[in-house]
Amino acid sequence: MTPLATPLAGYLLVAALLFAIGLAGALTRRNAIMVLIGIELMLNAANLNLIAFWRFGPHPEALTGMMFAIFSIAVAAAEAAVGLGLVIAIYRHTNTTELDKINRMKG
Amino acid sequence: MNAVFYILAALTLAGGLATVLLKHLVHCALAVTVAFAGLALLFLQLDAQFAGFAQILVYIGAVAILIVFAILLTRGSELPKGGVFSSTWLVGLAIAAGVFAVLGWAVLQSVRAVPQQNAVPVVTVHDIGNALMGRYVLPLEIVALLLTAATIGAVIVAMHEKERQP
Amino acid sequence: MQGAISFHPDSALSAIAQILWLIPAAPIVASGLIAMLKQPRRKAAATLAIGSLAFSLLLSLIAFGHVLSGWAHGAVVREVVNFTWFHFGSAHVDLGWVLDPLAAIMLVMVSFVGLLIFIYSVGYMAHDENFTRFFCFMSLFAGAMLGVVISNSLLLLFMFWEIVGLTSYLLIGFWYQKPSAAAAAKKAFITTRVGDIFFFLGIVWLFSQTGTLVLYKGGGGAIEPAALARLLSQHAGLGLSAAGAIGLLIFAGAVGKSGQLPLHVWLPDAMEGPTPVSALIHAATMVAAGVFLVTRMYPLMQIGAHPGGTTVALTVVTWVGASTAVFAALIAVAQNDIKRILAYSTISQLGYMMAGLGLGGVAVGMFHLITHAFFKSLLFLGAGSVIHGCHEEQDIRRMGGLKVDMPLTFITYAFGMLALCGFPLFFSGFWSKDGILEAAQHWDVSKAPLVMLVVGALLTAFYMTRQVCYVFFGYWRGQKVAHESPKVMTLPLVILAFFAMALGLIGTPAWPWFHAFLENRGVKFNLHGFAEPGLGLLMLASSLVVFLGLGIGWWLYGNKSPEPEEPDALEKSAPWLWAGLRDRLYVDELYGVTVIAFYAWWARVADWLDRRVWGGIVAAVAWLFGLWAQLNRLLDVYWVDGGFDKTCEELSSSGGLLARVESGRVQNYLRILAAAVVALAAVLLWSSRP
Amino acid sequence: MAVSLDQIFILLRDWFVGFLPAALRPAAGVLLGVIAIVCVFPGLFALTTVFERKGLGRIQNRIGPNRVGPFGLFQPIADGIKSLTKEDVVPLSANAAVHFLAPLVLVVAVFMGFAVLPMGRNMVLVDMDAGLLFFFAMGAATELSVFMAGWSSRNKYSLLGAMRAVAQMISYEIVLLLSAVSVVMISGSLSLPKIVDAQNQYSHGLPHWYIFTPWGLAGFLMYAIAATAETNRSPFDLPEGESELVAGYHTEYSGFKFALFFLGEYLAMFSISGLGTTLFLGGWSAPFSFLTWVPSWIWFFGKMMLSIFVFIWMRGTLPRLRQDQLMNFAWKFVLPFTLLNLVVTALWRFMGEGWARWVVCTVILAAAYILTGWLEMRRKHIGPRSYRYAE
Repeated sequence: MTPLATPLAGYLLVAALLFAIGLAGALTRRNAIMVLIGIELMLNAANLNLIAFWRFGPHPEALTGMMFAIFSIAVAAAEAAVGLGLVIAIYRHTNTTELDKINRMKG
Repeated sequence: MNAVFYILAALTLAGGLATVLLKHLVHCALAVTVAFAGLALLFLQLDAQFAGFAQILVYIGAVAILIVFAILLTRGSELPKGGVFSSTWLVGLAIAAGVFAVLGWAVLQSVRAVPQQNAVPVVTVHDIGNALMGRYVLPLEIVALLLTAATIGAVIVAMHEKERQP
Repeated sequence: MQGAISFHPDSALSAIAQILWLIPAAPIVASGLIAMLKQPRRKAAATLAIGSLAFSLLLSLIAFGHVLSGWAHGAVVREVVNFTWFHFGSAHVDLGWVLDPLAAIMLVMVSFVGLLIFIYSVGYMAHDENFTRFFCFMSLFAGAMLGVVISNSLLLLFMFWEIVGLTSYLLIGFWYQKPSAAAAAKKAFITTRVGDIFFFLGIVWLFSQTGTLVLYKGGGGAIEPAALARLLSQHAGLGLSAAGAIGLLIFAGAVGKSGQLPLHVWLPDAMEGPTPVSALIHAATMVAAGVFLVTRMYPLMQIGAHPGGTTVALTVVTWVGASTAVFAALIAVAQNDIKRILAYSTISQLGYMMAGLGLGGVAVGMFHLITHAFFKSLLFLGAGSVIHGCHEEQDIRRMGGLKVDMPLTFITYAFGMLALCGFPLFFSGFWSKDGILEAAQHWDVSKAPLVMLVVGALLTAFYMTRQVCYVFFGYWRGQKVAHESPKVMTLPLVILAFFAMALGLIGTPAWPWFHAFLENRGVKFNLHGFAEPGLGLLMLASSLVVFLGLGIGWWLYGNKSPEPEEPDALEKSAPWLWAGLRDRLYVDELYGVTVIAFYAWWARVADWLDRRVWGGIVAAVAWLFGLWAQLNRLLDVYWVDGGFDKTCEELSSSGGLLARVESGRVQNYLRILAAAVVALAAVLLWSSRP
Repeated sequence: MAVSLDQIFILLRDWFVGFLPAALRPAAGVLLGVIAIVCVFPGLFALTTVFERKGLGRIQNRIGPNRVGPFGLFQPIADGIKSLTKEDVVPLSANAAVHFLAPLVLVVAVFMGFAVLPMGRNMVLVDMDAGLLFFFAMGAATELSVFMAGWSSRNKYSLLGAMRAVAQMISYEIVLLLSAVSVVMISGSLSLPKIVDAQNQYSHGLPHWYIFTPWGLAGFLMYAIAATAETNRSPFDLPEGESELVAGYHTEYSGFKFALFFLGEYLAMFSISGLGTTLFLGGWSAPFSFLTWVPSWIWFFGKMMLSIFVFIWMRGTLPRLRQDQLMNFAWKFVLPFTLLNLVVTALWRFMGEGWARWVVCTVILAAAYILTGWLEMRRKHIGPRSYRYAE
């Protein structure tokens, strides 16, 4: 069968690809902020999954997937705030945001 | 599978790729914004109006701005000396590829099994509000607490600490 | 259902019932604001506290008027507002408030007395540096107490109940720099906890049985016939129905709060707090909370009683109350601290209320509660004024002759004292106490309570006379000369004195307005109320008892003012009895040798376990290892060759290999994580593929 | 007659669309609406510029533009021609792509906002279920464009201006949202037409606008403050404080792009005052029941222009704040009071009909405001202003 026979599969594949891209970014970039951005991308891919499952799932009126997505958006916002705050704090300590220069616990 | 979906998917993925590949951090931030916008449009395409707008409001309105601020505050706006990719980028790429392979395989394996309904679900904001206030009220409260804690925490973490003399 | 907090304002509700919640809300908000004020902002603090409580009083009066008018039109006024707090699973917890005669009366009483005490403490605490903190706590307390009064859900009541406990702890320990105060605060808190645990058990049990904690809910409430019938049908063993058992548990909470036997020990020590606190908490309101609780839950206690009969719960209430009344009165005879005497008399009066509830029902007990609230707070405030005037002297043996120095205080104090003794006809105490005695007279289970209560009345008259003689008659035995208190302190005294007299008139047998109001029946004035069989005799008897007590007191202590050193008049005649009474019948000592001793012993056991057993084991292990080390050393000495070093190298190198993973680089960890995820997912999929 | 006058635009649209094949009609209808918006508001913008310049002139005892055309009414045309014909300078080190994109993003995002505003009875482009959310989402997008402009033009002034603008917009956007939330709580809907309908009813000839309730009044004040800050208008116009940083984030823009920024700012002003009108001032509903015959869109635009005039007035009157004052004001004064307002609104919602809720809500709000003012007075933070005139 063709991969995109069903709409759900299309969305899931896009989400998977986006997830992989985000992961690659988080794994390969040096800058801490870029890692955070990659993580945000991964979260978003997950959200896309949730929404897609909600839309094509058997019980859309239960709103479960939607709620999950909304909550995870909120949580992602919090995560971004704290993460970036940490990055800034680290930058104050060791004048760099290059991850492979930051490998000691005590600054 | 209509054209709109393909266009939006292409937009989103292009934004994601640009985010990962571009050298300049600010460009990356802008590219990721494009990806966010594409995702929001995909949500709309999936008849999830509320989630889509929330996505725009939170990600483009707040997270993107946060990222940009962080970049400027850490002098990330000028290019680093050694390249932007870490020394062992190949491994990372391989692992990411592996993840995608597994996920894709899983999707193609299991998507047939999922029962699907293609009727457009009618979900008004009112329903969402009721669900949030009724069935999901506890999660809502917890998320509210979490956000408060995160705000305070972020402020405290990023605050200037006293210059202590060694 | 809309929202977790679904609110159904019933259009039939009157506006006052809808905004009833403002009555407790105002003082609580005020205390929050005061807490934010800075220490020197005294005026603002006092203004906030008094203003908010005045606002509450206003609303309370409106509510009272509303209920009154409803009653005058012969309607049973009970307006409830319930709302759902939260759901779990299928069950849901409701909160709410109720406006009925009971609540209305208590509201007026609490807010009125509280207001007077606030005004008084402006003068009393004038020199204290923590003025603002004091008013913060006080208004928090008042708000919580008002909350207890109006709450229609046992859970809500319990919450406010606990806030009341907390604030009383804070206020008793207000001068926490005094170790005695800190200790007293702790004692009060812990002792009341004991009762509260039972109370909470009762609540839980009630919820498990009826599935709701709302008291009144248009038939669906926990103490409305339907639920009560179900409770009655359940058997809890010991010949008790579930209703009776739950009632007893809840009564245990009341015992703790209003210092009944055997949990009364905290109340006298609580006198370490500032005097207004003693007046507000330990005379007017908090201790009354226990009685009020029993009154609230009265249907639960009463259910299953065949007409004219009684139930196990009520019998227990009666006995506890009566014995407390005598017991505390006995102790009060031999105290020398002006406030301790009042404290014990409070305990015994609370005993009267409990007995009244058990014997004669809601109205009798509540009537004594109300009158007592007024004259006892009057007495406390008077005592405070005396202490204030005598420069913080609390020992009555070092006072005397104050009727000259502090005339106003003396007169008002005398009024309160006579009311407490139950001086015939003119004072409220007489009528309320008579109601209880009459109920005891008609109680067909046993006549012992009647005897106990009469003896209690005698003792009451006696020790109050003793105190007054010591304080106000004779000549001055203190060091510095005493002075009358400022207007702001005496004014409340006068007002309270008036009520201490007048209140009796609403509860005479001729015109039992109060009882009728509480029990929602009509009332009209007829002198035949006195003609009930035995009533006249009883009144005569109790009057005689009172006169007897006064007489003995005067005879023993009259105008002769003994030196502080010389022994008490009673002590001379019966030293052994005196010693027992002075040492508070050794209850504290009893607890000391039982409960506390047990804990001390247990602590010692634990300590011993730690030191000997565990410590010993550790020492033994250490010794073994030491031995092993010695062995190793020998091995080293005799086995030093390349092999050993080689092993070490191997180990270190392998350690290095392992450490390579722990490079401290975030991305490595992330990488490993991702790889692991891949592996896991692959395995799962492979195993579960169709 | 009145009805047809009221619905004239709708009728016109339907009449025109009538000529098309049925398949195209919905799309064409929407397209017409878009065209109308895209034409009307820039026109309004042109008028407003001259309006503002003359108004400021009057406030400052000047005459203002009076050369081009009658009363200088054609001034905007001249300005337009000038800005179109000017050379488009792009700094050498600028980041060309972003520099070019910024104004477009701004204008597009702002135009999107108009899509959900009901400008008259049935006169809304798309009646979304979550219209309010959409509006704010679009508003959020503008911040990014501002940042793009400031960062891409590689200029300290621009960057500082951009950072200021973004910080300020974010801080005040929260207030904007929260004050709108109180309206949502009462009207129980996020769709703007529904909100207007909720206010479009009269008792004793007076309308049920939300501004005529305690919480509504307080909320409207907060909304007005936040809106002024959100559109970078004086007294919150630090991002383009000429005295400190030349023209803020659009220092490096010239010619048509600059004109786009200018347009964007004014459009933002229109849309935000339109939203304010919709939320608190009853949208297109008439102020008195006997005036309902006047076409609804006249009321909407009238109210909108009135608030625009207030903007201009404030700009002519108030001095500019300092950055720290701005932030403190946002986080320590406006935000707490908006939250308090939410609580009061909840009270209002739950207490049900009756005089009680009026008393309670009014007392709480008044007490809070008066107490704060009193404390500030005592701490000498604020006080009666003292003027000194030159002899």
